[in-house]
Amino acid sequence: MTHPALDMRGITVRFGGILALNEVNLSLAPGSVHALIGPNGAGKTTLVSVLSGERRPNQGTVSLNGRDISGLSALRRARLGLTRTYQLTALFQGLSLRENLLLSLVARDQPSLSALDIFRRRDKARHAAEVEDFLNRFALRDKAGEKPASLSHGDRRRLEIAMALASGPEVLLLDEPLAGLSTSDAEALVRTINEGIRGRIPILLIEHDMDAVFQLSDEITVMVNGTVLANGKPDEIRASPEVQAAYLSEEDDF
Amino acid sequence: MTALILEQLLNGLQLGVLLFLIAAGLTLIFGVMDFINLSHGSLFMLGAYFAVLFQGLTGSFLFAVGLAGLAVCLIGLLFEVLLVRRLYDRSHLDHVLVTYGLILVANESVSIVWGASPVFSGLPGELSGLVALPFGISYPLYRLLVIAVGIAVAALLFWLVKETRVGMRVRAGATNRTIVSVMGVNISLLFTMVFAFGAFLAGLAGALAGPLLSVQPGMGETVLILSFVVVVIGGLGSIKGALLAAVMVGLIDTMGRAFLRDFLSAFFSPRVASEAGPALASMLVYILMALILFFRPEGLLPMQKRS
Amino acid sequence: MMTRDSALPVLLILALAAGLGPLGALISDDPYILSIFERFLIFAVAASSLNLILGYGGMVSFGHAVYLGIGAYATGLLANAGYPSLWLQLPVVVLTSGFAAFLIGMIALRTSGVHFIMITLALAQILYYLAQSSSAFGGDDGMVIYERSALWPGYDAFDPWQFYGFIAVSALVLIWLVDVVVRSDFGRRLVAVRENGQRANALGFDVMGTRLTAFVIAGAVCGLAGLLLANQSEFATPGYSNWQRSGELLAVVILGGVGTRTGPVWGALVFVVVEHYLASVTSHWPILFGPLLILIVLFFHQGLAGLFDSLGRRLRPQTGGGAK
Amino acid sequence: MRKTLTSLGLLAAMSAGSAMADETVDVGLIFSLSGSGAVLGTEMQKGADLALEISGGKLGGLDARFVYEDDQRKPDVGKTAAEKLTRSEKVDFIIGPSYSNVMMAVHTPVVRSGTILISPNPAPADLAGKSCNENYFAVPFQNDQPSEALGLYLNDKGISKVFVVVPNYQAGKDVVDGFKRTFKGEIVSEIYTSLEQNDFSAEMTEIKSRAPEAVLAFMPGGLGVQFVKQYDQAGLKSQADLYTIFTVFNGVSLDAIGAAADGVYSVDQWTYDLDNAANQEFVTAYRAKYGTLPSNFAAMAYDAVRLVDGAVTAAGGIEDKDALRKAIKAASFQSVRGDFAFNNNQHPIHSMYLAKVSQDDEAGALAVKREALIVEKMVDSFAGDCGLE
Amino acid sequence: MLIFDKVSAGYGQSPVLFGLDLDLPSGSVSTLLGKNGMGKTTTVRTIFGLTSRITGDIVLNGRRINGLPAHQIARMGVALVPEGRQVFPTLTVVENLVATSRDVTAKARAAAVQQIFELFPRLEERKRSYANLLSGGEQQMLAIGRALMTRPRFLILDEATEGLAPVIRREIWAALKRLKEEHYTILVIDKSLKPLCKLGDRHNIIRKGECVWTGDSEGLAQPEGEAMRLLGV
Repeated sequence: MTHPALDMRGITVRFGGILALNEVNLSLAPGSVHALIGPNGAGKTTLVSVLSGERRPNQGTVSLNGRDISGLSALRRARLGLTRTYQLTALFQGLSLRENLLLSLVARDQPSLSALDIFRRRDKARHAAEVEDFLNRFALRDKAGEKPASLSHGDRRRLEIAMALASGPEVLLLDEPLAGLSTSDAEALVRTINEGIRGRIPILLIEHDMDAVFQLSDEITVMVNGTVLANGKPDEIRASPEVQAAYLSEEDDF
Repeated sequence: MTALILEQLLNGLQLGVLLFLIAAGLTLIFGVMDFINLSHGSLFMLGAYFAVLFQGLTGSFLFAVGLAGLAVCLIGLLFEVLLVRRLYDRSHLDHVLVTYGLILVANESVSIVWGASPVFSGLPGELSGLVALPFGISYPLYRLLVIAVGIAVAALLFWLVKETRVGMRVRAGATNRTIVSVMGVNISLLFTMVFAFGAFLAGLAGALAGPLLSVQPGMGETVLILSFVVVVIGGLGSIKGALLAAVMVGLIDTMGRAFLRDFLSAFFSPRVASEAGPALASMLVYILMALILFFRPEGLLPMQKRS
Repeated sequence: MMTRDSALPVLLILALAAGLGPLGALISDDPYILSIFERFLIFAVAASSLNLILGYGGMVSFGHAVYLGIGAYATGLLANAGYPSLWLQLPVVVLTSGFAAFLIGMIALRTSGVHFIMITLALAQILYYLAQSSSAFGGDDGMVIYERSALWPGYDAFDPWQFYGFIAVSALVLIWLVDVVVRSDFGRRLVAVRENGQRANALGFDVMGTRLTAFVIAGAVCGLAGLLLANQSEFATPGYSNWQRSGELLAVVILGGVGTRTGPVWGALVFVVVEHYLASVTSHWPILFGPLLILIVLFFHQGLAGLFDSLGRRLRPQTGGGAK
Repeated sequence: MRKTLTSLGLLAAMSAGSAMADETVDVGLIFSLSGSGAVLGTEMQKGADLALEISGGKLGGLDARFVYEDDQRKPDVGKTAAEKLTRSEKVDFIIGPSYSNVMMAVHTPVVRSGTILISPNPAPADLAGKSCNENYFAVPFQNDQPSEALGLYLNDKGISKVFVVVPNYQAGKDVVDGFKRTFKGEIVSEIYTSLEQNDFSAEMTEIKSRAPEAVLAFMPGGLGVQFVKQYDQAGLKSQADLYTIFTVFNGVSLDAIGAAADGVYSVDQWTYDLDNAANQEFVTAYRAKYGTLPSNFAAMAYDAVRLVDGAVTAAGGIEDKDALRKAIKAASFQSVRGDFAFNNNQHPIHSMYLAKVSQDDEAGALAVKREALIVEKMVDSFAGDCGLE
Repeated sequence: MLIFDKVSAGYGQSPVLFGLDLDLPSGSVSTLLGKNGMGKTTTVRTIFGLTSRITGDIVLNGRRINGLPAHQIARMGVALVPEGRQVFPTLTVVENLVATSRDVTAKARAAAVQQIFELFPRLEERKRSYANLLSGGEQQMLAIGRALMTRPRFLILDEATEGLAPVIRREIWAALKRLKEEHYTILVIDKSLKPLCKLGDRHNIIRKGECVWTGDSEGLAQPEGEAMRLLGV
């Protein structure tokens, strides 16, 4: 039997008295792109941090490819291949692009520290070739020697995703990958995801850009105020008046 | 025995109060501006020297202490305007190094002006007597005065920070300086004031400590390290924590020096006790700090995180 | 542009600097110059080890000098107990200072930021007071070391030239080792952990383990600098471990350029020479050194290495590699 | 500052003076001239300078050159300075350093180089005993001597309950050991304080509670200022006499302590009011030059330079090292102490005095004045361990 | 009252605003609309000089204010209710209000605080609570109250209703309506079109750091209009 790539059951998180997540269920099918949408404050980012293990939920379980990982630390989850990108591009500023990518490969092949690691670089040639491959695929070749700070927003985003990929993920969590990108950059990135990742690695996508969400995803979950409002194929979601009303919150009156 | 213990407690309290005076400025500056000021000890030293200077000029000890505090306050103000404000956006490492450089400058300036040897700093006759207290304790009047001043300053500080509008702005600035300035508060002026006030406290402590200590170049450093211990144990930025930690450190240091050897000799041979006792006593506060930070890495009463 | 893969620039600069001593001594027929350069080389080793954790690991240790003391005392105790052989002292020093670093790291690395600065300071102070009040080690007076480390038969440790050779080669090897660590995958991992611990964690890197390993390596290397210092000064004193000495080490690293590969060497050279030169002009030399330090921090944030680097780049703009 | 810098270039600066003509007497002086140790170092510098000035810039009739080095009270810095003086300056004598810890680091390399090392202040037991060396001479008392003398004095006075306070380091422990060697009464308590202590309130309370007849304190440098002031403020002066070693001295120390020092005792090998011609010349010249009464540190540094002067005269130059050593050992000079000779271990045989801080009417200031002679021709306790004849 | 004249601004080297023109007339309620990341918050920050302005001028009541420090701009009568509320967590409700008060005497401050409590009665109930213990809605009211304590003439609200329960949102919109009636000049950044149409006099849509559409509520509300298309609803 095949397990969902990622499965969350009854995730509940309280901040003080506030219920940030309430009994959230979400299941990511192998090889699919699953979008999580909802207004600011709906609890998307909290859910991602619960998934990645940076926050402990008050209740609920998380499993990865059928294995219960609820009790594991962020580090252990990362080593099992649960890889996330960050909302604010958090690259390693002190290192060049090439080195940033190399680190991901090191993380994939040798996640835990070993004595050899200190005095020798493992698989030097193979890593170098792989890095070049990623640089090409993500159109970062020209800037390989530069530090992330000198890159454009779009370049940084691509690097971020390239790094996530290079670390050999089982599941990819993309947290607002398109935020702040220009239209053309955003389109390029959507293309990259569609052509380069889709189908190979299951993706949980959190995104505000509805155009992109509808272009990319196989399934969409809508969250509002910490609860799942709707779940379905893109067309169903688009058609749902309930989602329209809640997500776009038009009915305020005074 | 009761009298002995009580008197040692009083000694510990007095040391704690002195440490609080220094640590309060340090923690205030850190809490509000996120700035580590190693040269705080130098301000303490300058306070002691200025008190000597002004006592010579005015002939009045109390007047000299006040003037010394103000003079150091002025120096702190200059420091802030000329140098320190450039560093708020820099890393803590830069703070440490620049203020370490300032320590070197301060120590050498003092030794050029006043010489490398200790200078005289004494008490007027009316403050140098002993006071009879209950339980047959006779305690130096001046040390009681230090305790009183310390408590008064602590009370004033709490009132300022808790009850006044400036205090509220200072606390607000500690968590979100951008919003404070967007609300029409001149944040750089506020920072200058806080820094100068911290310097005032250090100068006041130095002036008060002068008659007890030897006033000489470098006198600020041991005090500085100890008050950093206080600040860190208390929780960086927390004045309440600094008060708690200062009294703790004062008491533990004093009690360690007074009783540790006898305590150890109950378990070990006198030789071991007399070897280990003093060694342990001098390490006691650092051990306390390591322990507290091991179990509570943020200190006893940590300040709210800045946003 | 300096490539990351070559050890050459660092070794070249160090070898040049180390060669300057004998050259000066020969020209002026004054072997004392060797002593100054020995001090420089030892400082360079200690600063390099600090630079590993400070510059690459982002750990501002304000108690790094403690390993200098541990290394010096371990060497001295062994030498005075009749074990002058370097080949015995070497592992003992590495183990003791590395172990001390491990313990200190276990406590200090739980904290960060200012707490880290202060707790490293406090833990170093504990050991400082221990050395100061233990009569077995000579207390505050320190301990005379009667024998310099013995290398092999025929080596005369008290011959200025042979001894200088020992110090210079040791410094070269140790600084090269630190540089190897910096350039390794581990070095990258360390930078990654410094840049963004959360992110590194998400990549599957053990943040604490990486930091602690670097901390222990740095402690052990600094301990070996202590071994050299003990040999050079034939003396061990608690003063090697006090916080001013740690401050000096920080100053040396910053002066040279924090997080640069040649920085510690430049910093140590300039520090020792400036100390020597200024001190012979006025005993109030710190009043000049203090402002120098402040100016460097304020205006030359990359230190001397950064300064030379940008000068070099200006001279050869076409090979600049587009870095900004 | 007396240091000469002949060239700005580093190498030139370092090698300056390496090729001096042989008819000059080159004396290197390593003192603690900066940092907290400068209290003693500057005193010694004053004494040494005065001695050279009085002899007209010559030692033993030859032109003399002083090369000062600052050890910052750090052993490794002191050692570097010693190497500079022996290797680069190639001096004939080294006078210094100011403190025991630096002495321990400096001693070996200097005596190994064959340079004659004369201590103006520290004289640790080890160097007086089994590590004595033909090239090493101590001008002042051996570190344990004053407390040994004090023990004898208190025995005589019939004082039987003494409280001892010293810093927790080797010299402090030496003082206690020395005291125990001679004192027959009861030591009610011995307290070892931290060297970096800035408040003695706990110790004062402890002293008060033990009610001793006398207190022995050894508090060098700034500690002495703190200790004596706090002793007075705690009201202890009326309860127990305070006997000190290395704690109070004329000039800066008494100025800094002020009236609190009045009546405090000190054990010394010299006081400014000793009645001999050499001393009178010294004190008069010192007061004329510096305006204060000399401290014993200045006096011992003065003696050290006079010792060199006498020895060079007696040996007829500096060529013959053996003759020089012999001349020094013969102590062919007039010590400000009056009666002075070297023992087999090249440490002094001299009188020890009890002194008391009281007003000197002529100087209009407090001064450490001679109170009583404790013991004449006193030798230290370690000479027997020394292999020298 | 406030005019943006071809303002380019951003963070470091990367600009977010590209020659932005805005006119926010006195006594009216203006709005700023647009998707996330289009430069709305940057616009607000630029008013206070919190982003680095590259070119162009910002004019307040005929006076150029670019280059002035934030507190001086605030003292000229501009008050901000920042995105994410950003109340001072370690201060109580009353302290939050007093801290930013422009009044000199304690009495005047107390009166001003009382006025805020009239506007938001919920705050009075919790006046001794620390701000970090308030609910999101209460924090939002406090943020508005705090801005009003500076006695502004020009009030800027950045996402003041975001993430709040409908009942609270209604309360906040009602308070804004009252402020409008008291003739405050107001700039609102929000995503809720309906209340904005009701409250606002003049709407501006920002896209990629430029103002691409300006008009009244009628124009904004047109179902198939350009505004709707730009907002991508």
